[in-house]
Amino acid sequence: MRNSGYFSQFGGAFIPEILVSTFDELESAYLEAKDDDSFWKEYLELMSTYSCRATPITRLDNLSEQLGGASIYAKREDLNHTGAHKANNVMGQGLLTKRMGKTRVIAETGAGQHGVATATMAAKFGFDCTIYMGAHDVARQRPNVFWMEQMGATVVAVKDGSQTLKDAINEAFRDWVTNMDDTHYVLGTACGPHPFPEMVSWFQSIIGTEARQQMLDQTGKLPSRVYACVGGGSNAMGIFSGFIDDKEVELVGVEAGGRGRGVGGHAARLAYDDATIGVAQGYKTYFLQDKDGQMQDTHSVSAGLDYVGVSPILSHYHETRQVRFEAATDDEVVEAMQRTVRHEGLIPALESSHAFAQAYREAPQMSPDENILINMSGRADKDIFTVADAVDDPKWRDFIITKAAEYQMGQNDKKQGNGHA
Amino acid sequence: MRNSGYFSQFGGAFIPEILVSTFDELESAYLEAKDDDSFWKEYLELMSTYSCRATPITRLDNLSEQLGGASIYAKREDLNHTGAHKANNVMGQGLLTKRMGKTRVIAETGAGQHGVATATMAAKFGFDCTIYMGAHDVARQRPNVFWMEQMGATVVAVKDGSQTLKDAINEAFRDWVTNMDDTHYVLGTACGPHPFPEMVSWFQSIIGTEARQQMLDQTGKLPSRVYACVGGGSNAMGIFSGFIDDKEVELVGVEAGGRGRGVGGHAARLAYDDATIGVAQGYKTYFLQDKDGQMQDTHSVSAGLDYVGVSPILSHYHETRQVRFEAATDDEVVEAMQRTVRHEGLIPALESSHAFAQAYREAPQMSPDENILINMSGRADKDIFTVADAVDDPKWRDFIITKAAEYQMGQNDKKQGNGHA
Amino acid sequence: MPEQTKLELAIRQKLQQKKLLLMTHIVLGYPSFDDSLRVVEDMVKAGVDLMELQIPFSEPMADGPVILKANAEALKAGATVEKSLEIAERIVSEFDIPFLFMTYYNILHTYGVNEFVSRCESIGIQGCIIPDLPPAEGLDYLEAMQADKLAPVHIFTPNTPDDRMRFLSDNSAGFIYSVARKGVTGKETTFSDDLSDYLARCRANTTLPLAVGFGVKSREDIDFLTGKADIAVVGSETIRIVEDQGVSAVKGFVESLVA
Amino acid sequence: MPEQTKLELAIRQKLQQKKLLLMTHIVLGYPSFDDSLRVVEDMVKAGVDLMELQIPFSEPMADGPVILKANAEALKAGATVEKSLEIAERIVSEFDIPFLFMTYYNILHTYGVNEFVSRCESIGIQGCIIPDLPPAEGLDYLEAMQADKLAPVHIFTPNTPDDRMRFLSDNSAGFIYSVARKGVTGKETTFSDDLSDYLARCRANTTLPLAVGFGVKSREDIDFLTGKADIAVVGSETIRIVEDQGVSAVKGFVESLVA
Ligand SMILES: Cc1ncc(COP(=O)(O)O)c(C=O)c1O
Ligand SMILES: Cc1ncc(COP(=O)(O)O)c(C=O)c1O
Repeated sequence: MRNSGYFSQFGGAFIPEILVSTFDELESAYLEAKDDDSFWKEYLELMSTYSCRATPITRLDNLSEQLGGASIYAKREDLNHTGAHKANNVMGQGLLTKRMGKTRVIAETGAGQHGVATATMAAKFGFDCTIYMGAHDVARQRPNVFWMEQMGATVVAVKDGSQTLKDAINEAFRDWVTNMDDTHYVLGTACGPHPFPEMVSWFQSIIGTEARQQMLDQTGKLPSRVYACVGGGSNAMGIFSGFIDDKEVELVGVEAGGRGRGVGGHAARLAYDDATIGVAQGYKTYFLQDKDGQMQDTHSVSAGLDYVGVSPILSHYHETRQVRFEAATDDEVVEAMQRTVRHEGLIPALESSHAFAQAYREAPQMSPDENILINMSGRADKDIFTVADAVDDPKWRDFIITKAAEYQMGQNDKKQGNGHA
Repeated sequence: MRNSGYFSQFGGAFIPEILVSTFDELESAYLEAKDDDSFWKEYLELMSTYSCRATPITRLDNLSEQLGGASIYAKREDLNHTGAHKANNVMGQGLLTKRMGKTRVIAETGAGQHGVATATMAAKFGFDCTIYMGAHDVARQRPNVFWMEQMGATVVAVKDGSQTLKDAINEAFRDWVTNMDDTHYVLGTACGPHPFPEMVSWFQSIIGTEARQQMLDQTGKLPSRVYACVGGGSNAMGIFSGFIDDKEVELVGVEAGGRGRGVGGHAARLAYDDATIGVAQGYKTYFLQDKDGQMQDTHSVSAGLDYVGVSPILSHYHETRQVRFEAATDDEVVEAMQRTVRHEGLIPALESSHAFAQAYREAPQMSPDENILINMSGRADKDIFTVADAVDDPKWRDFIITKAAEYQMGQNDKKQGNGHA
Repeated sequence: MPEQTKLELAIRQKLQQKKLLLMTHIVLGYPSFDDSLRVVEDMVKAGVDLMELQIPFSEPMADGPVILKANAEALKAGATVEKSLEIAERIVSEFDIPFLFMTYYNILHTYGVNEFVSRCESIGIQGCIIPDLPPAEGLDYLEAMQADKLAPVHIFTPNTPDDRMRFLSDNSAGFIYSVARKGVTGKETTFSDDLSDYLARCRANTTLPLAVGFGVKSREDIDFLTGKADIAVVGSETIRIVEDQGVSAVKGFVESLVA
Repeated sequence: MPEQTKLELAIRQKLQQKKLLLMTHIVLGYPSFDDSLRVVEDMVKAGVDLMELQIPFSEPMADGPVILKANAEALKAGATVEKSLEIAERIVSEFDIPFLFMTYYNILHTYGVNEFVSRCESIGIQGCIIPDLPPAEGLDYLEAMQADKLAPVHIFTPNTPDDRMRFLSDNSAGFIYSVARKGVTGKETTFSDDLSDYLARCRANTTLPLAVGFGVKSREDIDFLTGKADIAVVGSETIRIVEDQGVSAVKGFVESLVA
């Protein structure tokens, strides 16, 4: 009787029987790849030629000075191809898919970031690709859907449940239980049944390995604290893994505080007290659920953190106190994003801006000879619709209204058989 | 009598008398920086920590195979911070601005790419920043304007002339002749009065220097041909400079063929026969002008190539035949972009896609043991409005129309005093 | 699971009279608890031999669109675990066929596994099908079920190797639920020679009665299964009928199957 | 430029009668060629001493919004270089004051520098102001102008060092055009002590008559310049008046300045 993939009481593989052999196959492939030095070499090679790894660390000169206290550094995952750390995981799973001889990939996506990354990987590797995305998210995130479709992916709008990320995950599993023979499910974060949490963390550990060395090279010492936002937990696991054995480094996971405490208004599973331990989507962790175990609606300004569960490995680190969890509210996050854009010329994704918000809150209390490191998990420029709404820009609204009027005119023109000049 | 900055008959500095000492100061600062090894070291340091230089070269595995013939490589300037090669120039001029003790920067922008890059640099260096942008372009490129404004830049919509790039350049000069004491004009391409063509090319030479070494490291030899799109000419100068002394490497500049030959339908100054030598915007080169020397309207699907003039250094290389010039039409370019997205997971800017189009046309006729290199000057994901129009995506139009309707409803809501949930 | 459960006994007795039993499935609280009661009544009257009562869950990952939607609607209409248990208690007391619970593990986990199993026992539920709980993850559950002599039913699939079938069978009681094809509930299955071979393999790897589900929806399907399995499971199709033709149409449909 | 030009002679003669001459500026073809003719007539009648005739160019980088717009409108209305030359020819033949061309270098370059200068000579234009052509870039132009005894006028600015002023003066004839402040045409200038110092510096670095422009627009400005310069240049203000009040208002405005 196999019972693996536990981190204290969290994790496991609560999967339909039909996927058992698929998971066995995946676990073997993963363990073999992990044992095979040439696999990691191939992965590094791919990431350094197709994306731009090693991504740099950047000192935030202006904000370090303005805030006083610790010097602030950012690990620049935003510079990855497709604009976020998601690329690391996806390319790794792409190599694994090839190794398993599969020819099709599927994935869930919330904000669209993981969907775009997976569609990109599929185009690169020549895989067929289907992306499941909540119908709500499809409507909100058309730019990402547009690019996925341009990459040749089929984007399925999931109309079940809350029509967001968790429903897309369920739907991806439903595809998988039908097509497991030729299909690999590229789960997008360090959640889901074993071996996903561990495997995704492994691919993302490239962040932490690089960042630790870079901090030593550039500052001569380890940072006092490392901040990462926590959606499913993959970027956090990625950067934390580099420092988890360094007792002197405090690790801080920042969740979506949304509109503040109280179920339904946020997505903070560990920082607030609203989540309880449960089992869903194939694994055991803290979930935002009701007394019956039904999953509850969550809220965050950032679609990528707006999720009911959290990596079982992070739940474990929460219990062992190896990671401190905090939450940043929507307002704090938008403020932190705008400040970073304005004073550093960096555009952190709203997700990443959670980590910035917490770092900005803590840095002034620290000593000037301390350094802190923020994982800038992605860039926001692709999320302009969300960001423009978050900062409530009237010029943007006018632009969209004008553009829409043009399209409506254009459609009339076309109906009348006129081309445009 | 100083008469410098000529490349055969092209170049010069046709500037208003009031700017003469400003240009003298700039030229001195540039020449001193060029002589000062520590300057370039600081530049490399900045580009490797703030952006992700060296940017990689990526082999286009799928298209090399599909097209047959030469192996195709792309130099990944799209991975730069802010998404294009423009960052190289802007950061270099930022360092120079600091060196000259100036506290304000101005720039022209067409598509918005250079404006965003300059606003970013200004945020990073703490400079005041004003961006001049044709009113037409402001209307079309709101996403870029949005980010410039978030960075703290003032964006001035230029309502003169054709309300596009060349008018923005004129307007930037008008600002400069008033504010030269504290202001540096960050020209965005290898055009304009001496020393801009040479200086911008110098900063961009980082592309070619890296790329030459990378091709040698990764393929063991030099590429047979190097392709770059040509707007003002900075990305082309950047990559060509690495290979200009290599007789065996053919350099191919690809201009905007737009709707094809005939004044007004394109922006091909060197590949077609519609341009003549003239003097405008401070320098002598080929311009698309009428018999009187009045500048003519140009057209391209890509705003960044849609310009009447071209780098005097490229006009020189045209005459010396060191660079071959070709043009790709709008249709060919959109097709090349879609093909690259679909089969490689890379999203070249419409500008860069000109180079891809030409390379795809030529690769099949070449031998399989030849390699060719394309400068992927930028990424297109920020230009989604343009790209979605170029590929004529009906779902995108529906999305914008729906979004506009939401905004209009929201405005009504706000008028009635209701917030949104 | 050494001992024979009450459920297995009941099945074996019925099999003396009929070659192929019929098991149906409903989602408790869909479209309402009153309707659930009525559908059960109709089904029992129409001659159904045993029934799965699904306690709705917000994330039914192994279910297809029809049952998925029924879960969501039941929850939206206010279904809770407690109400589901109460209606189940009433059903069990009113109708004299074996009933099983079908639900996802989080319902048990949140309720408390031991408490949930005790409650099943006290209600008179004879077994449970928990599709996201492989034996390796469900030791507590298996122990509790065994202690109360209830039947934990596990699933065989066409992807399940022989040794895994035997392992599952060793951890099951009552019967084995054999799914006729890959995929989620409610999609088409081709009843073919391949299927016959697969069912023979299932038989070879368990001594428990064999139920076959996923896609059974006509008299022909039933005929095909006769002799190859012990129980035909009709799941999504009855819910689809409720959805399309209303609660009153279920009886006629079930009668057409058992006719 | 060793020889005295006809232009300088004419200026020096006029300066015998008046302490400060007035030079105005129009854009040929704005709003139309007929209007150009009429404005010139009005200006001459009102007592203007010399005039700049601007040949419109699509990229007037040194001009401010008012003149810029006039250039664009003239071109839009169909102004060409040939038509500009023809109307200039008519103007020169009808009115007995010195006229200069103001335009950008590309107009000359495209026309052919020598051909352009010859044409000036044959028309009777006495000098040219080409704001984007520093002497270092304009050797052909300077030679051709000298050959035809025409006056290439260069510009002094508050940013121009003494040695550069002398160099510019050495390459100029007719007069020196001294701009009163940084910036493009048509913006406010503060006529102040700084300005007096600057004009004294201009004087010290050239023996040519001194014209002062950029921002002159009232009787007070004229009074301030009297004694410090030889020519007051009124540029954008007349065009602004045409734009705001129509062609017929120009005369009154110019009269108010010379009154
Ligand atoms: C930029 C960015 N950061 C963070 C996240 C959150 O995911 P995770 O916690 O797995 O890193 C996402 C998810 O979409 C993302 O796009
Ligand atoms: C991505 C990209 N490529 C190319 C260009 C053209 O400029 P240049 O010819 O100076 O490289 C632009 C200009 O905006 C651009 O944004």
